[in-house]
Amino acid sequence: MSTPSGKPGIKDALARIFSKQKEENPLDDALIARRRRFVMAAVLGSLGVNFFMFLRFFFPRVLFEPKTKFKIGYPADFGFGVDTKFQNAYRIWVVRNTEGIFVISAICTHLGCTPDWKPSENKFKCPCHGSGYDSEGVNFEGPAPRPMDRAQVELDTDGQIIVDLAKSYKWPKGERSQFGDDGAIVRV
Amino acid sequence: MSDPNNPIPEQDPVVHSSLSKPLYISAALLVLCTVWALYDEVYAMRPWKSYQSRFAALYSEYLKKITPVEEADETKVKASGEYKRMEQQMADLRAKLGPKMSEMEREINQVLTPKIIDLNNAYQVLRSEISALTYQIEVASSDSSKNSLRADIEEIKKRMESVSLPEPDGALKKYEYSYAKMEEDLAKWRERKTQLLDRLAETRKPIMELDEKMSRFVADRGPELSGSVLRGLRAKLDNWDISIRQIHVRDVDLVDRCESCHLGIREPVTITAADMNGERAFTSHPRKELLKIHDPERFGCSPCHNGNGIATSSVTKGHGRHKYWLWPLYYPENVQAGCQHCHVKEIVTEFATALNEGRELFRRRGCIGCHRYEAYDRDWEELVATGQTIRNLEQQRADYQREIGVSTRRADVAKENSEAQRLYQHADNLRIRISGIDSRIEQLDLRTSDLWKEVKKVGPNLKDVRLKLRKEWVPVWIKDPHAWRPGAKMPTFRLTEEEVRAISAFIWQSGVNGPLAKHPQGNAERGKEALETRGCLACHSIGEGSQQEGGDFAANLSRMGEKINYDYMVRWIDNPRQRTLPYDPHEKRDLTEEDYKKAGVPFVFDNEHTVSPVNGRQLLVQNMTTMPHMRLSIEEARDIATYLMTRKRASFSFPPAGFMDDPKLKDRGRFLVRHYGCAACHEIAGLEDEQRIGTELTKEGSKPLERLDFALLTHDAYKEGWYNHKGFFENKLKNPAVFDKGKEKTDPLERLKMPNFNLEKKEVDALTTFLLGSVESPLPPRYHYNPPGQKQDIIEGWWLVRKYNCMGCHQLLIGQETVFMKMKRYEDPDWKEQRPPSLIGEGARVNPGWLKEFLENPALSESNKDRNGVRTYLKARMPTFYFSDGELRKLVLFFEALSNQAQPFIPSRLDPITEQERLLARALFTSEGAPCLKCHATGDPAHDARATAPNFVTAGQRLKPGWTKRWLLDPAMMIPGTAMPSGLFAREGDRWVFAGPLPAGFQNYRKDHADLLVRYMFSFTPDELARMRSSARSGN
Amino acid sequence: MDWHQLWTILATPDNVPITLLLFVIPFYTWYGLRQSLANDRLIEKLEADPALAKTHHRKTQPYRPEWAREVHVWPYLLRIEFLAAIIVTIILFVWSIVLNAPLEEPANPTLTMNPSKAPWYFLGLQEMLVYFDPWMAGVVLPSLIIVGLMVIPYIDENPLGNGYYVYKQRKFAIWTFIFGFIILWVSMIIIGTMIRGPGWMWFWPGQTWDHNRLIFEVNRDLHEILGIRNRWVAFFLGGGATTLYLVGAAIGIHKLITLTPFSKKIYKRMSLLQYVTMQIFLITMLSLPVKMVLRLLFRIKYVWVTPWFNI
Amino acid sequence: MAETNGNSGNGAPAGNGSGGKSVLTTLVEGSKEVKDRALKEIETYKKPEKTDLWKSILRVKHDETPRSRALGVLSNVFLHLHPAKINRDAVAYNYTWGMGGISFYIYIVLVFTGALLMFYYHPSKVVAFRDILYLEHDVPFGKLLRNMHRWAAHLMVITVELHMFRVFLTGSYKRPREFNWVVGVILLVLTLLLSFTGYLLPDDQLGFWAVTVGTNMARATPLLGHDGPFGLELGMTPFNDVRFALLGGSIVDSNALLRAYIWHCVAIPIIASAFMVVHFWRIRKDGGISGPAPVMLESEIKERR
Repeated sequence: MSTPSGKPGIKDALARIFSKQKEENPLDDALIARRRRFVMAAVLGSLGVNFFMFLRFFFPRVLFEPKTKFKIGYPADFGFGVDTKFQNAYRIWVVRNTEGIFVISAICTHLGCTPDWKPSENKFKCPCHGSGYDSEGVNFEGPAPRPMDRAQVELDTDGQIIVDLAKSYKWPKGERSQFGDDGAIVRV
Repeated sequence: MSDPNNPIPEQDPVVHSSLSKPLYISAALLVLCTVWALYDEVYAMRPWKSYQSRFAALYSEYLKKITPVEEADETKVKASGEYKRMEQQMADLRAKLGPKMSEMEREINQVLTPKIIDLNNAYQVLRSEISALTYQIEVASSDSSKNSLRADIEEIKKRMESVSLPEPDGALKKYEYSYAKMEEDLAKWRERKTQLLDRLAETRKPIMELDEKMSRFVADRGPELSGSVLRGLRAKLDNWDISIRQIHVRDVDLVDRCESCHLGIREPVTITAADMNGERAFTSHPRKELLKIHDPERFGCSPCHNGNGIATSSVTKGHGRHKYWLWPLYYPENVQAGCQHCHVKEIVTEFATALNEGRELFRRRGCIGCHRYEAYDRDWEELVATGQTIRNLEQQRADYQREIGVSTRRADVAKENSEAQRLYQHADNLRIRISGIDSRIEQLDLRTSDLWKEVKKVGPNLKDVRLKLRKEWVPVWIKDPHAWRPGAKMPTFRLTEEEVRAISAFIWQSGVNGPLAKHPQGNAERGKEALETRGCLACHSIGEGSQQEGGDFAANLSRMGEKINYDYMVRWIDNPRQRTLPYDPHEKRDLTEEDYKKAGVPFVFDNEHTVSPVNGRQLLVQNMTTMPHMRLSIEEARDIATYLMTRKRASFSFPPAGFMDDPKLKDRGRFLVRHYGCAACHEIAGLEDEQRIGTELTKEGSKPLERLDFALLTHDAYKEGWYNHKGFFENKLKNPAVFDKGKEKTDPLERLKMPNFNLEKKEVDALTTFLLGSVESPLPPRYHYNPPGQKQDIIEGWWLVRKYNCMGCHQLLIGQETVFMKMKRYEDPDWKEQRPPSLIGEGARVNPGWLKEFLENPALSESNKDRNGVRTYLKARMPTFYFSDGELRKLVLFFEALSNQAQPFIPSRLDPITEQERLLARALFTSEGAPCLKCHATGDPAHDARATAPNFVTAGQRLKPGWTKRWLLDPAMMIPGTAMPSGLFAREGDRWVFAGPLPAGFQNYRKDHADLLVRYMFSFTPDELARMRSSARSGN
Repeated sequence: MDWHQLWTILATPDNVPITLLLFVIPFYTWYGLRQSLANDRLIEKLEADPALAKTHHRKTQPYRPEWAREVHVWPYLLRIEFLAAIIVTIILFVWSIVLNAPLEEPANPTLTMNPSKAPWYFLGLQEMLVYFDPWMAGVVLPSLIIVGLMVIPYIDENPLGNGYYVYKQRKFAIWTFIFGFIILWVSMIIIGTMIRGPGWMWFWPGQTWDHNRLIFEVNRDLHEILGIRNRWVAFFLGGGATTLYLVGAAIGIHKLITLTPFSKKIYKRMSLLQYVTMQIFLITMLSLPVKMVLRLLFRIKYVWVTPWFNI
Repeated sequence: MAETNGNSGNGAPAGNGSGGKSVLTTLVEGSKEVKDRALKEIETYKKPEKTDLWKSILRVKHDETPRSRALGVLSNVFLHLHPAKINRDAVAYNYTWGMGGISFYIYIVLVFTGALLMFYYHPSKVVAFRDILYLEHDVPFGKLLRNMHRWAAHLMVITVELHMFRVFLTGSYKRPREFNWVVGVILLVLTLLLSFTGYLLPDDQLGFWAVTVGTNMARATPLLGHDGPFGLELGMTPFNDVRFALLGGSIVDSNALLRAYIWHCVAIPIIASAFMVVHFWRIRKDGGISGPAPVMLESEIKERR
């Protein structure tokens, strides 16, 4: 039964299965053992694959989330200072200063709450842990580790400002600020 | 129990038998089908994967192929001297400004910004401390504590903070700062920074501009795609990710994954199947301009094309061509059906030629007669509605009257004075309301008479048969119109001999016997000429087979002689709107002379006399035909009639039709006529307000398939794969009787009624497209094309343009062909001038007020109607359509809107022309160099015989100055191939001067010559014309 | 013969289970009855020879005294269960890959599919709706079926055939069940799936399901057939007929259960309550085929028309 | 290492004169010893079922002794439904047909697939239908799962019915198993209800009309339905009868969808599981599966007590 030459297992086993003649001795231990190993391997194997399927199932191929790219109007629409009119729609603030117009994504860099804009104190204040940012989103008090990130802004051919939340510009503590990069600000 | 045939085994089978073999096999199978499942998921059900990799390969291949070409001509452009010059400039600029700019940038980025940031941090800390204290002050109770807090703040403000700020070289340096100082410095530096930034921008400006200029230069002259774009595309392909491409419009939860396979659709490059070795899936959208006005990000694909936008697991699924999907992808021949989804109320939609064809057929071939379709035949529905409103208003009026009576009476007996006052007051108010109602009724009445002018029937008025037709011809025609005249508008009904007899009998006997003047014969030759040149052929065609010439809007006139009665013909040609008797919609009968006698009014009815002598309501005083009044002389009418009478087959004969006078047939006939809905297209005595007999088709396209009756063909349809809307419509249109196939219907009345129109394949497709598109739109109403203002005017206008076939004579769309253009005679150069004018830009050209006058009376004269008002030299005649006021309004607005003119039109003031300016202008007009008078009519008959352009006298009221000037400067640009010569004027500094030899006196005239002429023309008077003519004669 | 039609019916994914039933049910019926008959033979032998009856292990399975009377669940049972699990899994996988679960057009209250059918396992009920009013076919009969099934153990007083396949000892029980389960339940499902076409009309297999098909099917109530106008006469006539059936059926059934001496013995063991319950359920069960015959052959709609309900 | 130290300790007196060498040798010996042990241990790992870890998980030694075999079953939560030993013939497929077990297995499959499907399904009009499309087209294995859920449901109905058929043919419902038969019937009904409630969920024509017809029968319930006998007399209207209770409305609409969903995914599964527990428990308590029992002779019938 056992195959001296070549490794025993599936090949000759299959051969035996498909050979018409009945097994001489059903209790050939070697054979049984080999089969048992194969069966175990097969079953565990397919269970493994099924488990992979199970995991893959949770990652659909497409999503239906809102667009990250949108227009917010012409530069002329924005005066100096902080504009909160898009906070509800897109969770951003549009800020204009001497350098130009940029967009702060309204996410506290501490733990992701949405800070409030306090015009009277001319600062953003985070209700969760009291981080404070100045009117350009630069942190100066509270636990916030770095200024609030800025979304990419650029002028469309039709002269409107396009915001892309997908691309963000950071200024990690002690590192180079990306706020100056083109894309971080529209110089107008 | 030891039976020999199954002996008991030695060993216990339960314990000793081995299951290993079955286990072994099934385990193997388990592995197999696990693998199968994986394959199915990863590959078999995701065809788009292979599509995408294939596309990437082919596309990059293609890009590689075209890049060198494109880049080549880009470099060519860049090599051009001008570009080189600009590049040189650029270099110089950079050299000149570069150092200055970098200096400024250095200061901003290395000096100011870091300092500001660091100082700002320190400052913010102090500031927040202060603001905290300030808050405490605000909430503190006692003044003392407030003061102490204020003191603290002062403390802080005094406190010296040591701040280390970076030096330009990066080293940190300590500074002592007070709060005030901080504020001051921050302000100072920020100020400085701003200044610098501004200056920087200022300095950079020329560079920017030049750069802009250069890129535009390349863009304008260069290839379709600049090299940079191409490089971008190829880069995109290099990191190509294979994933479902999806358009998702949230607010209408629209999801389209079409672009997962059709990847080329929105590529900037124009890709054809050939470029992608025949893969039609990969071409770019064939009508990019459409995508421009329908942004896919907002409209997706499936709302226009149908199909299952979500599906990605197979092509069939994606195209929605599988069972149970209600919106299968449109086939190419019907693709424009998609437009109808949202462009519901239009009869002409730009780009959608086939669909327009379908809509027009639906109207012209009289489908609308039996099948209601929203937006079609509105005038008739409005007529009914108006009548209803009037009745309601009268009811309300009566109520008010009663109420007045009541409150007056109550007032008379009122106890308090105030109460009485109130009631009287109330009564008076009601009186005012009544007057309001009266005015509304008046308006509605006017509208009614309007509408009676507007409503038209597809077929002729059958009340006139006795006057009009040869009796024997009628049954022949009814039996099979297409046999007698191929391509006839009237469809062939499925009638038995008996039915034909009955119907013709009824028609004949219900005809009126009115007065009909006798006319002498005319001259056939002249008649022929007139028919061919007066413009009859813009709508009618004549000649059969290859000889056929003219438009298909109205009947073919060959074989007229066989059927028609001469005298009636003359009357008809003279004025087709002329009725034998007026129809009274309220009496529901034609009024006769007696009715007028009884009322003691003269027996006159026309557009001026539209009131019924019986009940004072509006009458129908003209035939409901679109054929206009050509304003021909009666002689000419006779000539044409005479000519038409000669149009007959050499030998023709009709079987005798004695039965037509058999009164017994009449009722049967009447029944049949109603059954087959003849009254939908024809005006028939007693059946004027018959209802439609067909189903409404407005939403036919989205009718569940199960409700379309395929009858016995269902299974063939299913097996042959046309069990769908398209299949149903096409077959039904090709042969309306098709779904009776195999049906056992003993009574002919049970058979499907729809007659056979013998449509050609093209027509069938057009109509199918139209019907397929007639659905409950997949998109919410706000997506429907229902534009405000002028765009709406355009929509409205097209309905009229179609209704009266304006495009038979005039060009309204760029590239559109009129019937005249197709006629042999008018291809001859000297006949080109005889073509009716193109109306492209008409709105910009003419004064709307004048336009209205003209449309109302194209002769522009009460006395002599037998002429064209403007282009007297044209043989073709602009007819009188007897437009209703409403129609006039719509048409004028339409033309104004087409060339988007401001509404209402306010003529721009021209500064008055001085006497010697006038002399100059006249001189110029009559000078040798200026050929104006060669073509333009002057009112001098001798001259006008040769004239091929309008008279100046009219210019004043007719034209718009702005347009006139542009026209003088470059007419060829407005109407290519016009006889008006271009380049008459040359630019000289800020003014235009006449290009030809100038007459004396111009040397010291400094103003714009074109302006001069325009002002001259607009101050033109008949006697000025006379003077000009004389000077012209003296001139030559 | 419209093979295309037949194929579409059989291959409709949702019908596959029925196609399966067509093979599975007969197989297992045969499989079970074969063992019953084997046991019958064994019983005969033992009845014939009491001595053997004393010694014999009384099973058809092979047995030697030295063999263990009991075996370990592990592995002797578990391995079988394991195998079964794998096989079922394979079946499910293949089935699910090859056939897609149906998804038709979005629900549309204004348009009813034709034919529109209940899920296959309820098609029996839907078929019953043809013969009875909804309250009967949709509510009373189903609940009676359930209750009827539940009471079986309590009315079956036959102590024999407990735990082994046998036919002779339980003729009546087995016939009744086979009648109820296979003849009524399963075959009605099959009729509902494969025979009932558009308009719930009767199409023989291979006959084209034609939506335009018209058939002459006027159903009249019993009294109408007899040409009785008067409501009350009709009422009592119907009542009479129904009672007639009840009595007739009762007698018939009684004859059946007391057919053989053995079944008489069992009958003696039954309490009155048991007997009555049994009668009720059997009569009701029998009413279905009776009504079917009346409807299909004699085109009788209702036998008994009352102001409150019709039967 | 501790070992080697120990050794060196032992060997110290021997190698007094030459400490360095002895250290070296001891080191060598020690490492050899460690190696041997490692090898020995590895040997044991080849048979994991012999290790303590294995025991700690399965609570039984893996030897072929009858005791541990029995324990292997009894002490395993998944297997303890079974007795340790059974009637030697009860393993014979031709007797059991195995339909009960298969039904249970299918039920587990259904619970599993069903739970997964719930991740992508919203029981509300329009959305529900969309979700099915999404399942098919962009959820990996979504289509496979849906198909499996549906076909398993169908299969389960069949197996359950066959199970009942077998139980009847073997007369296994007889004393002492009468009640378990009743439980079985209830389980059958629950199976049908489960399958039926699931039918509506895709919110397509198929389910919609099946449910419409199905629930319209309820309107004809005697006494409790507004169309049923004596319904009107008892003041039943479309808004207060059983049908309303089922649909949460007078028509099959979003409420019906939601109710079907809850019944299908929460209520009935819980009830069914409860009854299954009882069913299985009773099998054990009523003395395992009924047979194959030794045939009984007519002559042996005892008189009723």
